[in-house]
Amino acid sequence: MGVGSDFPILSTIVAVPVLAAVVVALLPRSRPDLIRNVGLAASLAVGVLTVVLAIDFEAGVPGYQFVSEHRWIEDFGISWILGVDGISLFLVVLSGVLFPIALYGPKVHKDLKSYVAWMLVLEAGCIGSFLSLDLFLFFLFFEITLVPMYFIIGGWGYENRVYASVKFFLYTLFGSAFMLVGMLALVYLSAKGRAPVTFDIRELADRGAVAGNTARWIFLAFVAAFAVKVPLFPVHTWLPDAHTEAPTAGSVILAGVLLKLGTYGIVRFGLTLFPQAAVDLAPLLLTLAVIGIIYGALVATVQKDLKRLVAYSSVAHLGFIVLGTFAFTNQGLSGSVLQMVNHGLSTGALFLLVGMIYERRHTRQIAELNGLQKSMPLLAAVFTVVMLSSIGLPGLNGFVGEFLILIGTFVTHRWWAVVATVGVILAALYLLWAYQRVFHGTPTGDNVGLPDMTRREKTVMAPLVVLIVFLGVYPKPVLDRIDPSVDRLIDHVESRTDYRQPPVAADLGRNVRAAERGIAAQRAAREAEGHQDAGEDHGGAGEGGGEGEHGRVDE
Amino acid sequence: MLAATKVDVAVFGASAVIVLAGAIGVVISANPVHAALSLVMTLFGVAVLFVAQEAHFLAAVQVIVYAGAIVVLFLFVIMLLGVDRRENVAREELRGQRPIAFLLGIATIAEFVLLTRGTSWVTGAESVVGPASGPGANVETLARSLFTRYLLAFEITSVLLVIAVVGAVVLARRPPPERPEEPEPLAVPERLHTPQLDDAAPVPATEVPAP
Amino acid sequence: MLDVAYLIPALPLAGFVVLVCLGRRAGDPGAGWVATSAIGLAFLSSFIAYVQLLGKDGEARAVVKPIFTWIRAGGFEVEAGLLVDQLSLTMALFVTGVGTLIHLYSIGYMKGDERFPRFFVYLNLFAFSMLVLVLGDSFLLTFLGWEGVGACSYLLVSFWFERNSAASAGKKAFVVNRVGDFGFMLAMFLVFATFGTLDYQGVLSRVDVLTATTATAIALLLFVGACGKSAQLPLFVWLPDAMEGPTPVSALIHAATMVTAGVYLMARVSPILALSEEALTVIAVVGALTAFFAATVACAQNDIKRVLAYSTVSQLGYMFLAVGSGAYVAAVFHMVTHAFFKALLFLGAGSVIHGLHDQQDMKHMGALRRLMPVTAVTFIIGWLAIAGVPPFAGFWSKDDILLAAYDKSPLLWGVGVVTALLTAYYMSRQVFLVFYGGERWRKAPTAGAHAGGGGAAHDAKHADDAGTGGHGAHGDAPHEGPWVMTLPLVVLASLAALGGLLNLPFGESARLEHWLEPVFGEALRHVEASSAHKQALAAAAGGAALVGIAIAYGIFIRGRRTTAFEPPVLQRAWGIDALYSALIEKPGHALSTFAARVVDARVIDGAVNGVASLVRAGGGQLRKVQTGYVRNYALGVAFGATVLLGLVVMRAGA
Amino acid sequence: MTLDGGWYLTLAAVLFTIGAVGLLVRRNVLVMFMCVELMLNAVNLTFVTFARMLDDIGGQALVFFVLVVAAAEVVVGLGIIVSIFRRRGGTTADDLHLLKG
Repeated sequence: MGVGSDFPILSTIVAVPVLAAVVVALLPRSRPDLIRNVGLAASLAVGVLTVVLAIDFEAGVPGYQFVSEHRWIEDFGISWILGVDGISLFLVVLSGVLFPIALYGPKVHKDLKSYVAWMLVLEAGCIGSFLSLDLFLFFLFFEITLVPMYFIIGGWGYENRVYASVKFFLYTLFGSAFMLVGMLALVYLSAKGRAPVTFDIRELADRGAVAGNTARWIFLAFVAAFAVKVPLFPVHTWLPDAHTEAPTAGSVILAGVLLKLGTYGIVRFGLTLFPQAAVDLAPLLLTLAVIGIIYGALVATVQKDLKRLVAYSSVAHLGFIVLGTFAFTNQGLSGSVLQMVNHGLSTGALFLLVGMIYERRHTRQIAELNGLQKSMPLLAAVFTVVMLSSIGLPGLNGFVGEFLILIGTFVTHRWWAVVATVGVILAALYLLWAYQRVFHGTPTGDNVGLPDMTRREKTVMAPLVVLIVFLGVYPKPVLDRIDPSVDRLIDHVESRTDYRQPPVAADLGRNVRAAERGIAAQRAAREAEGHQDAGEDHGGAGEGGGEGEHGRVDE
Repeated sequence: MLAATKVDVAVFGASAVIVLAGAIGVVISANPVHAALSLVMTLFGVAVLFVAQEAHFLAAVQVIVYAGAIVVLFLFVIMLLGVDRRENVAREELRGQRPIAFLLGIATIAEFVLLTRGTSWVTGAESVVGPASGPGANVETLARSLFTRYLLAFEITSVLLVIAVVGAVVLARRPPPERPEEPEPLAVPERLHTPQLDDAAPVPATEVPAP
Repeated sequence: MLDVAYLIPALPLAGFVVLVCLGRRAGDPGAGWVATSAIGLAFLSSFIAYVQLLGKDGEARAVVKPIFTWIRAGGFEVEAGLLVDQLSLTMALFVTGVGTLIHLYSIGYMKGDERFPRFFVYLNLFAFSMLVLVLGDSFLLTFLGWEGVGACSYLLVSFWFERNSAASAGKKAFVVNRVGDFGFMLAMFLVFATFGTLDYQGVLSRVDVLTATTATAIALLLFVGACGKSAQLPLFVWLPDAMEGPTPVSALIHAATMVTAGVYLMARVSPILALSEEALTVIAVVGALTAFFAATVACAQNDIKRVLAYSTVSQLGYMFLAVGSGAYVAAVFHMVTHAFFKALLFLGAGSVIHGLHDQQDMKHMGALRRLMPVTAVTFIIGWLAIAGVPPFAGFWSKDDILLAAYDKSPLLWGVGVVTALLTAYYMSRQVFLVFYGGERWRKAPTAGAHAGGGGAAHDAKHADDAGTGGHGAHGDAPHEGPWVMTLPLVVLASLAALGGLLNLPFGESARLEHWLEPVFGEALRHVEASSAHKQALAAAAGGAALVGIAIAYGIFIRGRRTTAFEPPVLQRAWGIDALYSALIEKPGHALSTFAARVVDARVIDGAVNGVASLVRAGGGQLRKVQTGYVRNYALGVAFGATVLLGLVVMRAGA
Repeated sequence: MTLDGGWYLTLAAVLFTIGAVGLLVRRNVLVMFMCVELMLNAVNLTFVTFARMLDDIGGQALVFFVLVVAAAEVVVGLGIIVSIFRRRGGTTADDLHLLKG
């Protein structure tokens, strides 16, 4: 639609921020407006490109699309392979949307040039991670994201920023070390004997060279890296510190995009490369996820710092995403992918709002705030919408993902879902309580007569609120693009393991509904055909999981 | 070597004694001048052993370059710096250094002896470059190898020597008298000023190349 | 056909959108009129739909109007659509009808409030959510409305957020409702896992595949949800507190519509309930207990709105008693009549509060019948209706329920009758204290100085009133409100008086029953009893009401007393709030604090920092190796070389 | 008595070890330097011996390069020593321990 089929859109999306970062680095420090505009223009361009990508994306196709493949280090089988499917598509769009907002929204109090440059590098790293289909390339991007984030927290953060940034860096690096080992082990074992060395995950998944305990250990090594990033209980304690100390934009990106690298990594690499191990170890991860949901919510309840509270709420929300991932049902996994986007939107928005409060009051302590709704009705209203989305109110985006996750988990892992549902109650508790303490009551002291949202702040929040409502009311276009890829992934897992998705989660419901809807006549005609199709689909996926990439290839 | 004459054995024995005596002299003489002279002794001994093994050219070079140039350089430096004073050899400040060094030395010798006695030495293909013996003098053989197969390496060593000379000149040059530091232009700190650079030592003016 | 059904929820939504876009520009009373006309037109649409539906046969009156596909993932698919049938349309009719009246009333009541437009934004959003709740064609869509009304309830209860009590009440309402939603969500999961769909039609037409256990589980989980929304034991605690909201909100949300959603849900899933006698019994018992329990508490309350709140809880208990007895029509009937008279009572109470400048304590009222004649007359009609005095509406609906309860178990019937007596007593007490007796309000302390329940309640609003001059003519004497406030009272009073006509228990007069019967089908139980038997039971119920009134008359009119049977334990609602606080809130808080301060800070971070300290200490030791003496390093190199050589020797030797 | 390569190699080994020990026990940088020369010579001797044993001129060619490198090394090394001496007024290795951790 928007671009020619041979235009290397994915490479462009990754390259634009990098080039812009270089340009920004070359600009004179004395031209802050120019620097800001260049940064903003670049990130907006990326945003537009990602939206074009989402529009051009063919909804019914399960495999990777827009694949861009170039040889790089041939001896080690490392290539520059970018591609997008339903699982990564919306994370890319999310990054494309959040980065301009984070760049434009919060004010930067010093050294704009380095800040903008780092943010652009970060954007390239994040999007590159989501797009990489080469394990090595992914690892490269995955690690690259650390550096700018480290500098952004350490350079532009609050009082305790150095501690927080080092903690963030070390935790994540610690996890990545395991992944590096696991990655090399996987590639080595996959290349043993017969095949050429490759880091191409499509090929690696196809070979399925590791099994049994080996697969379990390598899987755990991967999960270690991603679990820190997610973060899963009990390796989550870097998150509250990093969030609290990071500047507003840093928190937005950290919560909105960076954490998704962990959950995305689990889906893309954990499930695809080690289906059997993932199925075997699902109870462990489900348990950790549920603990995270309850624990994060409980701890959030007693936080005194507003940002910390939101950070702990992220722990709980990310627990839901992991829960859905390891439910191994279409609903759970689709919900997880959707929830990654939702969480990015609502938590990103929450951090922006907290940042706005901080800019006015220079404190994040809940005890020092009260009655803000009196003087800032609009901000309070936006906060309410975002908060309700975070709580999971139907009609707003948070609900759809959460509900799909829970219903998908319930079908296969009943009791985990039951306990996780308790988290839904707790989410209401801590957020509403915080809202009451901050916004309700009669304002006193410095809380009297604060200015409401400025034009710039409205501009920043508007797209987020629109998306929050839109995704809650009409998530279908998004789910339609996610669904085939998720189906394919589940088929892949089923073809490699004894695990079978319960029929109710697969398509029993669809048949039932069709019959109920009174289109039995049409149905009858298509019945035989449809069944055959379904059979063929399964067979096809079983034979060659790697053959699904019938998307457009640009070379 | 297949038929070692008594003369050969005698030459080897004598040279070995000279070599080892010189070496020990280097190690134990408190005065650096004595050490240098002992070094000369060793070098001569080694040169004799070269001759004994038909490496005539190398023996000559050994005497000319090593004994003639390098040791003289050592002596120059010793004289130049006036460090001909004796070192207190009896005292050792680092605890355990000396006994461990000796133990290691003995262990190493033992290992070498075990190696030389216990195993067969010759491995690999013979005459990779060309025979050391055969028609023509040793000088000619060596020259042929150096100027054909090792030509590039040979040229590079010449470059290396030039660089070494330049380096030695730069290093040993007496620093010029301290000039009053010129105030740096204002634009420079603005361009270069980052916290990391602030901590770095100021760049010494002496190292700016002269040309 | 029936496309008008789309308009029913669409109109309040449009009103909401328009008001949001207009913001403050909508103004006072402009915003009120926009909102009122939106919901009024929705009522009109419902009525047209009703007429259209009447044109069909009984069985063909259930129509699904699809809108769009909301969620689709794998085998899970939810089509957002409207299910228009007799039950949902009944609900829609009275929700929009009563809603219109209360919207109208609010224009007068909220006049001069600084956030007047916002109030109507919330009201229209609420109306939309409520209509989605009743018209939704699947569990999930009902849940959407269910949570939507919960959120609106939160927003409206804490509307006067400057008061901490209001803010807390709003939060409490939402959180307690969430506990109920927990059950609702689990029920949906179970339904999906069993049926593979959440459509009402897809599920309810195939209930025969359910095992008894699953049916019980689904029924009870849904009932947990209903308990939260409809304030039944043990989740009723939020409703009395929710009286912190503006009175029209109490009337609309916490009396007439939202709180009946639980009953609606139970009625909707009647085919599932029919499969589980255990679940029905649980529901009936919980309903009866709640009815009795709340009635006792209502006897001891002094706040005019809290009496009505506990009364609402009690009446909702009746409805669940009916549901548990399989008398869904009776439940719906009572729901409708209750909506009439309870909305009326709340609006009347609001009128009193308004007239007395935000005085809510009944001990400081009295003899208002002369000063506020319209309010007094309508309130008295409401009183007679709720007390169950024939021929007012409440008598007929309550009689239906008691009859069904008797059929289920005479014990439940006994509880019901005692509750009827208590109901008559506490309502009479209220009427006598407010409208009869001495003019105690003359000596009453100003509202702000009053320390009781919601006494300090309307300070903010009162100040606003005075400030904007909205009621500049406030004299000392209580006064009647403007016509927008009295008109709804009159309309509701007539409905409360005549509502019984909807379903008179005389053969062909049972219109509601005939109308609703196809929805419930076999789930509906018919009481087989002789007419003499029925009359005896009805007489007993009516007698109980009269006895209750008589007792109250004796105490408050004859005895001229203002205090009667009011032990502190009843004033504090049997101490259940305190119990929850001790059992859940405090341990929960302690646990959270423990997790934050100990587990996170000490255990996890402690472990992490411990590793760091260990590394640092190790490094501290290792750095001693770096002596700086080059000869030491050389020794190390030599040592390494010797070891390597040793390895070579060992290899060679081997 | 035969005089096979082993004797030469042993002698070279002993020479090397003496040089190494000297390097470890002496403090005077100049003398340490001389010990390095001893070690180099030991290696040279080994090369020449192998060249003869294997009848390969390559060994001798390598010695030639070693000689050149040694010369360069001595030149630079002595230059460094001179400049150190200028700065610190002594050539004792133990005085230089800025690398202490």
